[in-house]
Amino acid sequence: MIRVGPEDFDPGRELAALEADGGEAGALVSFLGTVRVRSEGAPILSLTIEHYPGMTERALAAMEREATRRFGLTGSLILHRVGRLKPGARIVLVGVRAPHRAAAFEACAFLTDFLKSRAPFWKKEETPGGARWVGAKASDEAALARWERGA
Amino acid sequence: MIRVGPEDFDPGRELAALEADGGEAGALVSFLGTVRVRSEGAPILSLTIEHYPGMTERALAAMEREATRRFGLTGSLILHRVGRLKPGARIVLVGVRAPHRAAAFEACAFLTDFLKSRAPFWKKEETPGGARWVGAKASDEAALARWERGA
Amino acid sequence: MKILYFSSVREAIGLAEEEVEVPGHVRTAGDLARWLSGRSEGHARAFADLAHVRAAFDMALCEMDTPLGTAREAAFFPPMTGG
Amino acid sequence: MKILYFSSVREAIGLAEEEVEVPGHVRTAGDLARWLSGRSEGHARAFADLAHVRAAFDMALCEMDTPLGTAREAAFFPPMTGG
Repeated sequence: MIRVGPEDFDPGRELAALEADGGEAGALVSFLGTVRVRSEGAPILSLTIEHYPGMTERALAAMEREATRRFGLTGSLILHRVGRLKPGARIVLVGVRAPHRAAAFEACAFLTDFLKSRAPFWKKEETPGGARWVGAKASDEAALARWERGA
Repeated sequence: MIRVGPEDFDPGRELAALEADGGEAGALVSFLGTVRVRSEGAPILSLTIEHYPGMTERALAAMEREATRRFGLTGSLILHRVGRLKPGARIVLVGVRAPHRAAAFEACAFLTDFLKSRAPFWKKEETPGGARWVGAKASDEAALARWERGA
Repeated sequence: MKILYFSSVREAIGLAEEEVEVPGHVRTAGDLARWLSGRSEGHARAFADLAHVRAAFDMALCEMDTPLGTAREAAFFPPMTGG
Repeated sequence: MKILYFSSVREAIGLAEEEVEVPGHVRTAGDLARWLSGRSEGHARAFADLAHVRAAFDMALCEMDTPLGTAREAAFFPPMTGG
């Protein structure tokens, strides 16, 4: 299940729905990402997330299908907010169900890694020093390489 | 935070408390383990979890301290049920907060791996064919080796 | 052809989208970016270093040497930073 | 000394715990298990293969060659299966 929009979400409710719907799976792993409070020592005033409507949903749905196939998931969800968010606000929730814990951990990390640098979102951080687009990190590309080797 | 007992727990509420308490951390990863519905094709009627009171809490607290130190966690919880549980029932919830997602995923997997074979719990599965103690898996020992190499 | 810009590319160009008539010699995403860079100083700045620009045709990521083919929509943006 | 048994070890012995006077020649967890195995058929069965038995002294996991030291409580059980 994919959802992209400005609205906040309730992780407890979303994960409960995934748990209820997960059939015979014994493991549920989730990742919740929130807006950080500081960036390189400076307080963050806001984080604005821009996206490419239409392409975002397609990219996330493709990642979800790939994770389902590759890790044998019995259920999954990806929720991602866009727009202007405050420090501490929820940005993204990824949840996956699988029969065993190893597959569930792998699938959740896989989705989170692809979300970081293969879904059309861009983050702009506002601090007292001004606003700047968050740069892509080399470590995020490195994280993806692990999945390509294992493909 | 460690809790061991027969009572069920509400993962949404527990994770919300961890989220609220997590300070500046941007990532929360959780693992929920539930009783499977089948064991080698046979329906599971119940799963009974025995533990060593006192030692269990000590072992979990030591794992939590080690994960906090090793992965720089800003918050964590380990809840584990004991007693007789039905198929689909919740067994264990592990939740961790860390500044970045990689550390949070690692710490949650670390705790889950140690829980499996270094905390004094034993599972007995009841199927129509009778009851049997669940055997330790070689794959669970192998999972631990990864953390010892990296120590 | 419809061209979309996002994030710092959008800000450099000062447009979120525009409709253009693409000449026949433009065969790839990279050709398109180089051709678009002639449209204004902002375009030139946005496309000055294509190593830092990503492209999509019809909402699918592509490489700078991917042929236009039958694409009806192209988008240019910096490396993505989701999650 | 207080001895606790769990899971299949408890079932084989038919006791969850017992209090024993440990003789001086028992120096390690393994010695203790071998000495306990003389107490009944169930004990003998439970400790027949020490490769499948785990031990703890005073609620801390130990090896079969760990010395008793000042331990006041010992526990024996099969490999753990939590999570």
